Amino acid sequence: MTMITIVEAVNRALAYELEADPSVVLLGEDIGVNGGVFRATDGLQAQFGKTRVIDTPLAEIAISGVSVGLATQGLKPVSEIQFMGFIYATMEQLISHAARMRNRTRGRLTCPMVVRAPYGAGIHAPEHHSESTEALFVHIPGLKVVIPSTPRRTYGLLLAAIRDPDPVIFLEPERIYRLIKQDVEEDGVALPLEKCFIEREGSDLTLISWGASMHEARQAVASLEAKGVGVDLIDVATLSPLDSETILASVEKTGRCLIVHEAPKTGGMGAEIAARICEKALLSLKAPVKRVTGYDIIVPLYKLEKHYLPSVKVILQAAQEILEFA
Amino acid sequence: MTMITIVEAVNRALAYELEADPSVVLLGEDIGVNGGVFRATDGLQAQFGKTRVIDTPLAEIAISGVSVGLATQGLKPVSEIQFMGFIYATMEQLISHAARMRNRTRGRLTCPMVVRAPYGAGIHAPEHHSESTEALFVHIPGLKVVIPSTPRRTYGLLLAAIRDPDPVIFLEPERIYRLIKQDVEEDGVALPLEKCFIEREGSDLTLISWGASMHEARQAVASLEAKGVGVDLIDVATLSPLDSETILASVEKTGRCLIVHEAPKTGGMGAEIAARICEKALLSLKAPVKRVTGYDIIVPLYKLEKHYLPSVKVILQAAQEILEFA
Amino acid sequence: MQPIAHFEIYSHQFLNSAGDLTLPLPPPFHSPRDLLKPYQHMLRIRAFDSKAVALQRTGQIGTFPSSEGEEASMAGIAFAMQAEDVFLPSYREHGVLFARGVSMEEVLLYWGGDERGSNYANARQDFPIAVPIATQVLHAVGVATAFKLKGEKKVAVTTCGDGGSSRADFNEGLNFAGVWQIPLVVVVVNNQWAISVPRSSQSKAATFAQKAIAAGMEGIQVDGNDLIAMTHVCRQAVDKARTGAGPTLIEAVTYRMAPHTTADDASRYRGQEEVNSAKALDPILRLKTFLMREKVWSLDEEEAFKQKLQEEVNEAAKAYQAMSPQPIESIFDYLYAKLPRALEEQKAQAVERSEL
Amino acid sequence: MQPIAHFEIYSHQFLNSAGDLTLPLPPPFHSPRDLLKPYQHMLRIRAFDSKAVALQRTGQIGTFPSSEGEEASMAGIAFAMQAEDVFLPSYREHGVLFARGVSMEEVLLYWGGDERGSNYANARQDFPIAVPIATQVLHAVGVATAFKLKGEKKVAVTTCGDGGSSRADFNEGLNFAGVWQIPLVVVVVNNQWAISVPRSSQSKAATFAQKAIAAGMEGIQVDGNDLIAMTHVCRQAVDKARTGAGPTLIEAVTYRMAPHTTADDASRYRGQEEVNSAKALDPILRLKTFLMREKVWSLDEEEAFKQKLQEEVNEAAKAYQAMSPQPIESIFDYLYAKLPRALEEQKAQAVERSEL
Ligand SMILES: Cc1ncc(C[n+]2csc(CCOP(=O)(O)OP(=O)(O)O)c2C)c(N)n1
Ligand SMILES: Cc1ncc(C[n+]2csc(CCOP(=O)(O)OP(=O)(O)O)c2C)c(N)n1
Ligand SMILES: [Mg+2]
Ligand SMILES: [Mg+2]
Repeated sequence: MTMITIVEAVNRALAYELEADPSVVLLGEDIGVNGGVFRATDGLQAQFGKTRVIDTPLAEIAISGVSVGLATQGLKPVSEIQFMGFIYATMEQLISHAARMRNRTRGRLTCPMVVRAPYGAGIHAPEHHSESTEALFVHIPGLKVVIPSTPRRTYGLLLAAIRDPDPVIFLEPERIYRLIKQDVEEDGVALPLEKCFIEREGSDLTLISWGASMHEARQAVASLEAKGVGVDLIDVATLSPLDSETILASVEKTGRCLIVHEAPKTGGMGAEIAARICEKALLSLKAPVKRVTGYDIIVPLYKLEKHYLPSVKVILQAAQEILEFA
Repeated sequence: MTMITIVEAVNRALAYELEADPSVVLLGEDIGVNGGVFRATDGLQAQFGKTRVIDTPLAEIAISGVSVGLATQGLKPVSEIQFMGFIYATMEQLISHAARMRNRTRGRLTCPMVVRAPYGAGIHAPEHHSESTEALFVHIPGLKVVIPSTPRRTYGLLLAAIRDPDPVIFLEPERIYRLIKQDVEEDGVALPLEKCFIEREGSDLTLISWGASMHEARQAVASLEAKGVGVDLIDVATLSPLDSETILASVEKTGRCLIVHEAPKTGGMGAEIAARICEKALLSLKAPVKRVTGYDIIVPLYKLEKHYLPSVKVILQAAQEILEFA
Repeated sequence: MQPIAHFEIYSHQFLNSAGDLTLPLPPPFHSPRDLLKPYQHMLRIRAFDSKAVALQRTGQIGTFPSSEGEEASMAGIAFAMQAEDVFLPSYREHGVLFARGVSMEEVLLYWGGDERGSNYANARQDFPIAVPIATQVLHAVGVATAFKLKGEKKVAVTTCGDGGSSRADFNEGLNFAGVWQIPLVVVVVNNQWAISVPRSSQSKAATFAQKAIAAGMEGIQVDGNDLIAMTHVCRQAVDKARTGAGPTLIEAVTYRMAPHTTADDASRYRGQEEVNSAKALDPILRLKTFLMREKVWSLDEEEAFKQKLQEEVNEAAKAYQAMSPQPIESIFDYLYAKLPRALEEQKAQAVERSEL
Repeated sequence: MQPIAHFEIYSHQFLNSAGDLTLPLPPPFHSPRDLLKPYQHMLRIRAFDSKAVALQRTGQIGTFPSSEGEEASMAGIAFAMQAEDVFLPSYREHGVLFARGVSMEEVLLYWGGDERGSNYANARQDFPIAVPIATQVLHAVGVATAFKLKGEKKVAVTTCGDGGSSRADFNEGLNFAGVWQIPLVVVVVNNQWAISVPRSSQSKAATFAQKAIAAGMEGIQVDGNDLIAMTHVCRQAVDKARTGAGPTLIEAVTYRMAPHTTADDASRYRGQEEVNSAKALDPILRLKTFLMREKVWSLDEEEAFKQKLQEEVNEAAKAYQAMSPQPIESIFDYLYAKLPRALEEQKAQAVERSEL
């Protein structure tokens, strides 16, 4: 066991599965000798060779379309899109083909493939490098969407994503890529998709988040607990298909719910979670379900970026309002 | 005044604005001599010439990217994407450029442009011709999203979209393109964006829908009214920016709300509406907010397509459940 | 000013529109008799197209794209491939699929709005029809890359239209294929029209074959109405790919004799004279003239064969019509390998609601 | 087998890497003296790059892409254009922007994470930097199409990298430009690298100039380290476009001497020897040699000029650092012409929360 970061956990999961399953191939821009711009694939080409870890020309549509072709031939392509801001070009191939190849051929051809992309704001990156549009993929039937928030979950969920027989969008919170370290046993054990993680338990409030925002959510929970407020802290992790049961059970217990995400509010994943709660657990609610999210604006360039991201203070303020609601 | 259909209203609005504003240009596949596959642009090239109504090569990324370039030069491009199923290729240009050109240049360069596309299922069309993924665009700050449901609204809202100084996605419900006729005064008067239409008023239930689903919603309301149930029937029309005030005021009045849309449920626009209601009007609610929507699946090919679309019966069933909830 | 790169595009024809063989019969053909099978296949495609259009007219299938006039291109591709190769069609190439073992009934099912039509009983690796234009080219690059990575001596063959050559997937795909030197053949079926957009408005390139130059690939033009040239050129490209010598782009010059689909009214954008002149180039006519002149085919045989074809297509139509519909649950059953818990409720609802 | 299309790609060089003029000085240059202004501009670009890299190292701006080695390509493009033309850069072409009237301070603001950096006080029609690779090529097609539709005698000039040439927007854009014959010049700045991906892995095409053939356009290669050839070829293409004679693709062959950006460690993927050999082709060095030999420039003048440049960049840096930040409201104020009612609440929240 070694203490590793989230980005190292990505690397270790990829290495494990490249070793364990000869049908796994990685492809993407600069993932080979350069090891990816975040070094997520560092050393993998040296270890597994150029036919397993493939640098592509600069073309995201092609990366996604070629992955579909590879996947139908029994390979398991794991592609990297350099930043989520460059994932939009892949949407036609993902929506019109990857997500529905199995359905359109009644199971004859399938797309076991993973599209990895670092996502999110807060690293003082250039323009177009701060996107968190996971909700776009959640709305597409046939795609699974996974966002880890700790090294251990990264390792286990990425293994699960690669082993999944269907396409998975795997978004990596670049802001906390190196912020958290955990002992991760490199045992090749996958964590279940379709399951939220309850990180803390408490009976006063349900706080739901995922990805990089979990970092602020955890701080907020620590501070609430210090004041004696018990919080169910849920890391959604697999956004699609969504584990409503875990969420609903928690809200039925606490009656109060706050959802935190960094994506713009309107049409974000928080809306779906709130809508499900209000459809299935309305009578348990003791206060309105609140969302603390990014605003419905373009993420500002880095000088004002911090005003976009939900802060611990804002989360605490919203939690307070929910707790005081009577 | 003439009785015209929705698709004719599209044509009349385009003709009016081509005449009134020399900076308007139409571009798209087969929109010229062919008049578009649905004939929305019928006769316009003959009337306004090949420099105003431009057939493009077959390339949607280019149509969207070229529109951005045209728009920055003081033209007002109105492009047609032949079916919404082919709009995904435009997403990078729309999200990364059209939606944010004004913001990134602090107002120096702007994108007054409209992207029109027929959308939706139910016309026995081939594969990939039945998409209703309006929610993807609603989640993008900087884009407006408009979906008309009557000839008059089509005419007025399309004029408003063309005149809007910012990019607008204008989705046309192909299933009801020729189903409804209305007297439409061709007076060049735009209807306001940012405003929902209250089509019927009543105090027992708020029924919210848009686009082609309004057709079933209207039938359901007629049948409810016949039974003495008063319904606020709201045609959202402009999905983004959303007119929450009208929706909230209605729900505060009725306390019961049903949202109907044909897009898949998870992450659909219904989620955002439900979430806003539960955040801002929770205490008015006498029953859970329900969504009757398409399922979270690929729209089936046409033999089973009808099982995908929300039917009048299903709407009535849900309405009944809401009304009986105590 | 130094010349640093030089390119030549060649066009291939063996059988001219009058049915004269202007060059010796090339491989894979050894004698005129070898042409009978592909000729009959061309007749089969045309018979199917007529039937399918008739079925659409009577509301028994949905929108349908006839391939009338493109039979030689289709047969040429089909007879250049081996069974273990993978074919990735656009939407007008049922003529290739038939030769690969896909049944007429399956093709009717597909256009009749039933997903089972893409679950080919044979040709299990061949791709379903691609409606989003040119997207299949990238799948073909992926399939061919898989062959190369796995060391399999197979070839991926894909088609796209003149219109399709304008799209991203075609261009990005060729570039990948060039860099990776994969076993791939891309055929641009240049039938002069993309719905209402004529070839001249689609690209300023003098040929579609030269699009290969951008990718450092070989590009060849061929008379797509000449079965002999089509088969020969495609076979050469497929063989070249199989030996690891890299990808090829082939432009098949042909003509879409029918409207774009049954939903299209071609009279809005093209004159009958143009269609009539194209008829003089008909791929079936010229091969028939040649085969008759060579005395390997007769009017009687033609009559008898067409009779048989009529029965074949009628039976396919009947079998299609006799199919019981898919159960409602099927709309959920193939989306994922295992239905997510989250969808169970919706699936139950769908079944329940169908009984409302 | 008939040859039906034939293409030749030429490469242009006037000033070789030893600083020898191997052909007579071409227009727009009449005498060596005419080269001083672009030469000085090249020095200016390099001085700026050093300063910007230094500012990044000390945390005063964010990630920054140096253009070291590409100065002749930049100056050549800039001096081929007229003020009323529109330039659409990728992200490494501040060297062109400076000549168009964009200030160093604005470029620093941009890379310093402030949107005002794209609100150019001059060159109001020029585009902001495009980060999503090659997307600007389509904007340029749109801008050029607007010129043609409006009958304006202006030209759109855009740049993209060797990497960018693999992308959809580049390829779809060229095809549109060919069909529409618009006043457009696309320069592929082939600096041999796309981050860590070498030119040889980017495309099998022998030249990037030949990508034009796919679009039926003229394609020209030029020594992008030769200011004279660059300016000459670009000017010809711009003039041609202005007269309505159609678009041109120019491949400028140069070398990215610095890492991809300040965030990149180029030693991971390329050796120092390669960079050293590229230094022998330095565009500034060879022009300096020539100008000195022609006695229109001296070491003293060079010293003095560099001194002045140092002051210029220092002042720009100071002005940048002295800028007061944008108010928080600004993150809402430019998204739409008029703030939608729906956003008023969020805007108020943002201001309020900043005081938490
Ligand atoms: C991405 C996409 N855009 C638009 C369409 C609508 N459409 C269907 S066929 C067609 C024309 C295709 O022309 P071509 O590629 O030449 O093939 P052909 O029909 O001639 O065989 C168009 C525009 C589509 N199916 N996919
Ligand atoms: C669509 C997109 N994909 C990926 C990236 C990440 N990225 C930034 S620069 C770059 C390489 C570009 O190489 P090239 O086009 O040759 O330009 P150069 O950097 O050499 O000037 C990549 C992959 C991006 N900015 N946009
Ligand atoms: Mg065609
Ligand atoms: Mg480069």
